[in-house]
Amino acid sequence: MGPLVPQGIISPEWDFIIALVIGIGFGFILEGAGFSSSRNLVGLFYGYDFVVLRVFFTGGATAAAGILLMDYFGWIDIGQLYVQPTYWGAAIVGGLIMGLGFVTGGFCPGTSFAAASIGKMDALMFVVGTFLGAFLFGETYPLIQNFVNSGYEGGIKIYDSLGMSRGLFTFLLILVAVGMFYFVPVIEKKVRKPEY
Amino acid sequence: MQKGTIFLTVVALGIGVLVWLLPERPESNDIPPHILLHDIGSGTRFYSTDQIASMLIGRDPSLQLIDVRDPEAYDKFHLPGAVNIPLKNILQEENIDMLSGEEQQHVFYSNGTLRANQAWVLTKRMGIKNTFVMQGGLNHWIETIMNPPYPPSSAPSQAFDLYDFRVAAGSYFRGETAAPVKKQKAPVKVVPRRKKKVTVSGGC
Amino acid sequence: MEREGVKMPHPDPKKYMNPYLAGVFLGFVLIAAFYFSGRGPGASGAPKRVTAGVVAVVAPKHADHSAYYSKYVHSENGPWKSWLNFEILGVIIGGFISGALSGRLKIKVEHSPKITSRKRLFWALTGGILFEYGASMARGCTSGAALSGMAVWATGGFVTMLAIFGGAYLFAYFFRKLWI
Amino acid sequence: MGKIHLNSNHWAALLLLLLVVPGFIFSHRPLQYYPVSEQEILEEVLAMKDALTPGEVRKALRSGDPSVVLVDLRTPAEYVIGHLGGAVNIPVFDLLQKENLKMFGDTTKTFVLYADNEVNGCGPWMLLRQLGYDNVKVMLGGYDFYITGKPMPKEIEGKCYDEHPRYDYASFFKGNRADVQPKKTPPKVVIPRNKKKVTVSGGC
Repeated sequence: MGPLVPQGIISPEWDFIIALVIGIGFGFILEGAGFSSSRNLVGLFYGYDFVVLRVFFTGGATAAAGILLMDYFGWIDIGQLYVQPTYWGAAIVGGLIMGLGFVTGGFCPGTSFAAASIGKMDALMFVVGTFLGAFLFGETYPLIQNFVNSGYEGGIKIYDSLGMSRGLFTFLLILVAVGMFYFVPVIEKKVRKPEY
Repeated sequence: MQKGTIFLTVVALGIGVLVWLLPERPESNDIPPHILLHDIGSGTRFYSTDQIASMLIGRDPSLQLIDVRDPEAYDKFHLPGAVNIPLKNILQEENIDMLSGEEQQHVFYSNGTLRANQAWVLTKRMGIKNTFVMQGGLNHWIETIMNPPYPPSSAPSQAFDLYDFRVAAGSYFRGETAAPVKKQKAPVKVVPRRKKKVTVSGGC
Repeated sequence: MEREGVKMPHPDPKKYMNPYLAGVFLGFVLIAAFYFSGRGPGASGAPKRVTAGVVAVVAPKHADHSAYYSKYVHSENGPWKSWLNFEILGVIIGGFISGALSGRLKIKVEHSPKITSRKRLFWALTGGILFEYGASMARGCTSGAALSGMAVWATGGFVTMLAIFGGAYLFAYFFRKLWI
Repeated sequence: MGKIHLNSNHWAALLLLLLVVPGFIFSHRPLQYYPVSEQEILEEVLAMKDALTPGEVRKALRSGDPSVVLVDLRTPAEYVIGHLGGAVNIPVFDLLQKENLKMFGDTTKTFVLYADNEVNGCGPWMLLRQLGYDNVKVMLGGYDFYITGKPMPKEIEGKCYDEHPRYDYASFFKGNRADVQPKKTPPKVVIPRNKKKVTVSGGC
């Protein structure tokens, strides 16, 4: 069975229509969950609104558990899924730069598109920034090429890196997500949400 | 606390425990039987001897011939550039590693088609994508390239072009002439393999 | 939440989906993406490919010589016909539908009263540049690397996620004037 | 009734249950695709125990043993034009259909597969063998050889018909040039397997 397009069960032409539909669902959820407001997003870093963390972890844990179950039941073949390759240095430094971009810009690329679509001018500016950023990266690529490609590990999995079973790791992921139900409101109550 | 939180917690933890306790599937890249059957039934794995000859003459870097016969037979004679992996050693780790390389098309050949085909079925099952079979094997190679039959006079002109190519290729492989001039381009069309999007590439 | 089931002609624009419900839906979208296309949704790849496409149109020679652009320009379907571009198009449509249904469509610059909108726009632009630069480096952003990576247990995804949130907490103090 | 108020948390939990419940109802995948490992299959293939010569098949047909069932893998059209006595027709793409697998599951019988040649018979046989059906055999030479009525040549008794070298290959390549046939075995290009996902387009 799945994944349907890579296995050739659905013809590759459908891939783009599927992408569009997946995107619509993704955008709908991002906007509906409140990710279209930079105030909600950065709230995470100032402790007044943890909606990002909640949605993010619930989504990630649901997907991980769901994919594992679907693999078990024979609907999807985990070995056929695209796994982000790991480049240690680039992942850490790139992540830190993204963190800086997050607190200054107030969005991440996905949410900025969703927010720009409902008329947030700051999000539109962020989108313009992403294009400039991509251009800047393309131009400076020769300088940092060696660094960006260093520390390559291939598509390794976190449970292998940590030396535990896949099921146990997914369980812990769910545990963290559930723990957040109870832990996060405690912080939120302590920090006043700035109104504007 | 909001209503339903407990319910949600219980369900989530329940799924977590379930996921934890599920038996893990042994790691393998095996492809499902129905896909294997489809590939067995369709002829996309075959390269004709003419295609192989044309690729060898053109020194196509993407071609890697694999001789699956015994080392003795290989030492006696093998096609130019072929590597020897006897069928009985095909599952050795280094050979599987080599065959998994995605830069080259690994074309099995043997005396006939059968052994090469068996090597192909085994590697295909293991999820290796870039393996093919030279149809007819060396027997057919001799019959077509080295010793081509003259087409009957009623045959279409392509058959004569093909004959000309085979004669030229034959003398090339015999070492009598240099690579046949451009002629081979007309009759032998190396049909591009059906592009199968098997690997999901593309980031995030 | 207590008013669930009561039909409201004009829903309160401030009200967002329950985060857990949204999270579960998000998980389902991820699963669907993996089930159909074998990959997770991403975001920062779209600007990258579009930029490569624009560079290829404006300065084709430059794009050919750059190891970075040519990889996208000469990919199987070219830089434009890419899964991520269609997906981002969908995100824009989906966001618009959601905004329209809950009455949040409004052109405005959202910013803290302590800063001017010009300042907010400047920092948004800067943030966009930085984010995309980092995402190009780490080969994925919060959606593509962290979220999709989480769903398939990619080590790179978890590392990137920790670095993003760690970095954001690290720098949050210096930019607090922008937000609170 | 009608007093149950579900809030968003309840809905989230119910959706989570959706992940699990249909799975248990519609689960159909075994833990492994193939109960027989590729190493076992390779050994079977090399030993050729399950390969019957046309002579053996003929003998079995004459004896009228009801436990031997011939399976014709060719297209229905070819089957109608001519097939071996008592053969059932299963076109190769239908091999894994439920009722066919049920038939092969009858361990009191022996199934002998044949196609037009032995290559096309061997692939499906290997597939069924990998799926654990060890009462399935394959006929050497295939239908096309069988109907010639010739006995298997003495020198290839117990081997594959297709794999018999019909020529002394080396003799065709007398004047080999050094560049055409390198003396040394070309180096095998081996890329470690776990790093094969070197997809170019990383990242979002």
